[in-house]
Amino acid sequence: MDDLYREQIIDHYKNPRMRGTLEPHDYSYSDDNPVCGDHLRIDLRVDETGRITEAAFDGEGCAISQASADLLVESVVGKTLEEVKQLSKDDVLELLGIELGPVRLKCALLSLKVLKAGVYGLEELEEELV
Amino acid sequence: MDDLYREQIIDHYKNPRMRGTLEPHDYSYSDDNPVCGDHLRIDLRVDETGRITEAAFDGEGCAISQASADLLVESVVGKTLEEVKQLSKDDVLELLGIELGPVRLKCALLSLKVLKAGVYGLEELEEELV
Amino acid sequence: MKPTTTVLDVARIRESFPILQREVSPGVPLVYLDSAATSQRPVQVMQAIDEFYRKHNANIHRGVHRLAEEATEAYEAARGRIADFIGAASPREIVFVRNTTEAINLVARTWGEVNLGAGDVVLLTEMEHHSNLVPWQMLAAKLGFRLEFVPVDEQGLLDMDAYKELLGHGPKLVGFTHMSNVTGTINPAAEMTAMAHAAGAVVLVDGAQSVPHMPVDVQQIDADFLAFSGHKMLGPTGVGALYGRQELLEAMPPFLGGGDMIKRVSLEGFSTNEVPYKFEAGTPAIAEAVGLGAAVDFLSEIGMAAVHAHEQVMIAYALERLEEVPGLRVFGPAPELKGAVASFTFPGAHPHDIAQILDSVGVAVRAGHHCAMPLHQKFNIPATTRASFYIYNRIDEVDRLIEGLYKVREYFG
Amino acid sequence: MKPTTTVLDVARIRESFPILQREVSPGVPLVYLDSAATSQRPVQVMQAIDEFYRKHNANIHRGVHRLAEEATEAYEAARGRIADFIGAASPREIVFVRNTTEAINLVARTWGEVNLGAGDVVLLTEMEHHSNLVPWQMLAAKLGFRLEFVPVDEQGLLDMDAYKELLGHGPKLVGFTHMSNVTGTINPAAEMTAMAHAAGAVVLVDGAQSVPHMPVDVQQIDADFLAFSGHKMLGPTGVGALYGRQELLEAMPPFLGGGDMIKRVSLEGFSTNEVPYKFEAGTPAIAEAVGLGAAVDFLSEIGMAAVHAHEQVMIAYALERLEEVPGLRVFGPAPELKGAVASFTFPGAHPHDIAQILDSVGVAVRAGHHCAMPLHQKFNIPATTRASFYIYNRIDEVDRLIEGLYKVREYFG
Ligand SMILES: Cc1ncc(COP(=O)(O)O)c(C=O)c1O
Ligand SMILES: Cc1ncc(COP(=O)(O)O)c(C=O)c1O
Repeated sequence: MDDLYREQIIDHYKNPRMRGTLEPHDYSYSDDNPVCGDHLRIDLRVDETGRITEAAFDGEGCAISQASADLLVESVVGKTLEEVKQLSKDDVLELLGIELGPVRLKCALLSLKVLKAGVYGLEELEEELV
Repeated sequence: MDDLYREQIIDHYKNPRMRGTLEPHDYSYSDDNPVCGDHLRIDLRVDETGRITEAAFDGEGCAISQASADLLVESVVGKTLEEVKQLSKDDVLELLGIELGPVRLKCALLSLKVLKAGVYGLEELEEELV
Repeated sequence: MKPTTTVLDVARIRESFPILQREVSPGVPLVYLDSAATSQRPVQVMQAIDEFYRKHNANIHRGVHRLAEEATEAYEAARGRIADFIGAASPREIVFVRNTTEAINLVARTWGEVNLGAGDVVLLTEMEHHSNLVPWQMLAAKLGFRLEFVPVDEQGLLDMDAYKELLGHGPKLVGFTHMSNVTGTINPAAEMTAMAHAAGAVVLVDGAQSVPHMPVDVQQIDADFLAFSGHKMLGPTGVGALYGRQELLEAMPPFLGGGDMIKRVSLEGFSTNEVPYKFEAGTPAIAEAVGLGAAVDFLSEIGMAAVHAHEQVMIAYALERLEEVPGLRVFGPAPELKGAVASFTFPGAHPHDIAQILDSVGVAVRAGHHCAMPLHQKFNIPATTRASFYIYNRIDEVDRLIEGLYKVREYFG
Repeated sequence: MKPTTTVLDVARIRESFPILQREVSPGVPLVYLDSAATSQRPVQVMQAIDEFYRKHNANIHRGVHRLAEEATEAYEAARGRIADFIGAASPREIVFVRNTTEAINLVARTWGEVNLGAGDVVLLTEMEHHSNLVPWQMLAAKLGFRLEFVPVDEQGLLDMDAYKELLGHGPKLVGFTHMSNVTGTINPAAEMTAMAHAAGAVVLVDGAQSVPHMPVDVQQIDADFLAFSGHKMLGPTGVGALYGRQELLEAMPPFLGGGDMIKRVSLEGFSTNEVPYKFEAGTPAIAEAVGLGAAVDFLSEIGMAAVHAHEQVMIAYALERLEEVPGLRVFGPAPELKGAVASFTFPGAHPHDIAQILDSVGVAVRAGHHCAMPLHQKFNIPATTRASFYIYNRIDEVDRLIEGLYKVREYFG
C-alpha cells in the first residue's frame, strides 16, 4: 500500500498542477470509467507544427486516476501529437511508478485513454489499450 | 430390468387388447410425451348413467407407455366417469406392477393423463398428476 | 457498546468457509465484508457440486439411463427445496435462471412484452439496482410505456405517500427491491404489494438482497414475481431463480427458444412445454442448481430468523463505530430498518482509494456505484464505499474495518 | 476389425474421470456413451472450481480488493484461453453465456432484431437442433421474415446443390450446425461460409458438437458467429460461449439489461458498456468460466486433432459392429464424414426401451428425438437411440453396447 499511495501520488492528487479547462482549445475529449463513475476531460492547445503548447484536465475520481491525469498531462506539454500517439500503458505506469491490479489499472489508464481519444478518435485506441 | 420388462408388459405391448379407435365416441383426447415424441389417443363411449361402455387407445410409444395404456383402458370399461376422476398414479403403477424412475414414470402416466384430460379438461389434471 | 456475542455460533460457521482462513498478503488475514456483491460458499456447497460431478453427472429430462435419472432427480429436488425455502405453493413456480438480472429480464420480455404498451405505466423506485431498471428502460423504449419512480428520502427510505399517489396513475406493474444493496433499506414488501394489488398492479420483488439475509415468504408478502441469485446466498455462481405465481407463468409466452422448452417442433413451428420448463431453454446449470439446493439446506439449518438477528447485531455495532470516525457519512436509515449493509463516503478520499487502503489491511469492501447510479445521483455523489456482512462475520471484524478507516484518514484526512 | 488401440492413452485419461469408476448397479460398471448430451468432467475441472471458491471467490469487474482482482483475472484469463482455443482474434470476441441455446438466442435477439424484417430470408438446415431453429421461428413470427431449410438426404448429408440454389434467394443469415448431434454428420463449414459470404449472408455456426470433438478455428472456417456449450467439452454446466466477430458485436444492440452491461445509467436511460461486457448482464457464471478454462487446457494438452483421430477409430469400429446386429438401422453417413455419434432404430423395440435395457447392463445411451424433431420427421421416425463417444471411451465399450443390443433382441426381437 505504501507503494500504491506513495507521496508523489497523494501530492499530485491533493495539489494537481494541471487542473483546469482551456477555452478555446484545439483538442478536447472526455470519458468515464464505468467501474466507479469517474469522469475525466482533457483539453489541448497545439501549434502549427503539431506540438502541444498547453494542456489541462478536469474531472473527478480516485487518487490514482487524478494523479495519473496530472502527471500525464504535465508530461505531454512540448510533445507533438505524433509522440502522444506513441504513448503506451507502460509510459503511464512509469510516470506513476507503481504496480497495479487490473481494476485500478483502468483508473490509471483513463487519462491515457481520454488523451488519445482526443487526438485520434475512440475506435482506434480501444484496441491499442488492451 | 427383468422387473421392468416382465412378461405381462411385453405381452400387452406386443399384443394389445384395447388398441383401436371409436367413431363416434363421447370422449376423446390425445397428447404427447415431449420427452420421446410418444403419442397417445384414448376414445370412450359412455352410457346415460355416466358409465364407460367401450374404450380404445391408439398411438405409438415405448413398451411402458403402450402396455400402461392397454392395461388402463382395459380397466376403465364398466367404471363411471366419477370413478375415472379418482384414479391415481398409484393405480396405474399397480396395474403395471413395476417401479419406475422419474423419466419412465412419464411414459407410464401418459395414458392416465390422456384419459383424465379427456374426462375433465387439461388444466385441472396437471396439478393432480405431479 | 461492543456486543460480545450474537445469536449465531460464528466460529463454528466459519469452519465451513475455507476462504476465510486466507491471508490477503503475508500476515494480513482476510476480513470479507463484500457479501452484498457475492457471498462466500461453504464446503457443503462445493461438496454437493463435486459429488454431483463425481457420481451423478448427466444431462437431464430426456435421459432414461441411471445417471440421467439421478441427475434429473437431483435437479428437481433442488427446485423443490428452493420452492419450500421461499414458501412457494409448488416447485413449478420456480424457474432456474443465471441470476437476478436474468430473472427480471425474463419477466420483462415475457410478461411485459404481452401486457405492456403505449400509455401504460410501470412503477419502480429510485433505489433500484440497474437490474431492475435497465430491462424496463429497454422495454419502455420499444413498447412506449412510461416509467415512474417512487422517490427516496435522504435517509434512504421510500416516500410512502408518494407511492400511494403514484399508484393512482394505475401502473400495470410495480417493481421494487426488497432490500437496497446500497443503503440496506428493507422496504415493507407485504404492505407495498397489498397496496399495489389494490391498485390492480402485478408486483415484482427484487429479492437479491433479502432472500439471502432474512426470512422471505412469497405468500406472506404476496409477491407475483420474486427474483434472486444463488451466488449471494452461499450458492454457486451461474444460477438463480425466478419465482412466479403459477397462473401468471402459465399465461406468459416463452423466453428463450431451444431444447427442453418445447413440446413439439417441426420446421413450421413449435408448441411450448409446461411451466417451468417453458422458460428453461437448453441445458440448464444443473450442478449449480444442486449446489444452490445445498446452500438452501445450509441456511435453513441455521434458520433465516437467526441469520437476520445476527446481522441486526452486526449492523447496529458497525453503524455505532462508523459514526465515531470524524467526517465519515453513512447512507441509509437506522439499523432496525435495514440489512447489514453500510455505504459511506469520507471527505477528501475517493471511495476507490478507501477500498484500496482497506484492502491493504485485509478488509475487503466494495467501492463504486454498486449498480445503483440513480440512487447515487439522488444523493449527489458519484460513488460510495460499502461494507456488508453475513453469517460468517465476527463482531471484531467491524473493529478491523474501523482501524482501516483511521488509516485512510492518515493519508487523505 | 477390432482396433487394439487408438491414438489416445485412454487408460490414463480415464484416471481423471472418477465417475467412470462407478457401478450403475452392484457388479455392473458404467459404460458412458452419452457425451453428445453432456460430457463428463475431469478432476482438473472440478479442482479449478473448488480452488476458485476456496481461494479467490469474489464478484468481478467492480471490485478493487484482492479477491475481486484475483477473481476478475481468473475470469478474464479463461476468456483468453477460450479465445485462443477457437482461434479468435481477440478475447473481446468471446461472450460468456449459459449454453449454446442462449448464445443463439442472443444473436437472434440482438443482431436479428435490427437486421431482419419482412421479406427477408434466414437459411437454416433440416438437421438443426431445436436451439438453432426455435429462436429463429420465434423471431420470424414477430418480424415476419421467412425461414428456408437446406434439405438433408437419406444419408444425413446436406444437399449442397440445394444449398447453392437457396443462397440465390439472398438470405441475410445462414445458420447451420457444424456437426449433427443425431447423425454425427460434419458439415463442410469453411466451404459453406465462403459460399454464404459470397451471397452476402452473415453466418452463424452451431459448434455445440464440433468444438468439443475436433479442431475448430473461427478464422479458418470464417464464421461470423460460433456458439458452443461448456458442458459438452469437459467443462461445468451453466457456462458456454458465443464467438462473434468484433465489428458485428460492436454494432449489435445489447441483449439483457442490468449490471455490468452499462456504462452510465440514470432514471431516464443508459449507455452500454464495451464488448463483450455489453452482452454480459448481471453477475456471470464466474467459477464456471474458470472451470471451462481448465477444460480447454485439458483438451489442448491432448490436442484436438488427436481427439478427433481417436473418435474416428471409435466410430468406425462402432458402425462396423452395429451393422452386424440384424435389423438395426443406423442413421448418418460413412464414418469418415462424421463424428463419434451413432443413432439407430431397431424393429419392434421403441428407442426408450432399447435405452432402458442397455441401462440395465450399464450402458448409458440416450433415446428420443435428441432435440432434433424435424430431422426425425424427415427420416419418418419419432425417435432414435443414440450412442456417442468421447476421449474417455475404450474400444471394448463398443462391445458392451453390442452385447446389450443382443439382449434387446431377446426381449423384443
Ligand atoms: C448441435 C447442438 N446444438 C445445440 C445444442 C444445445 O446445447 P445446450 O443444451 O448446451 O444449449 C446441442 C446439445 O444438445 C447440440 O447437440
Ligand atoms: C438489489 C439487487 N438487485 C439485483 C442484483 C443483481 O444480481 P445479479 O448480478 O446476481 O444478477 C443485485 C446484486 O448486485 C442486487 O443487490
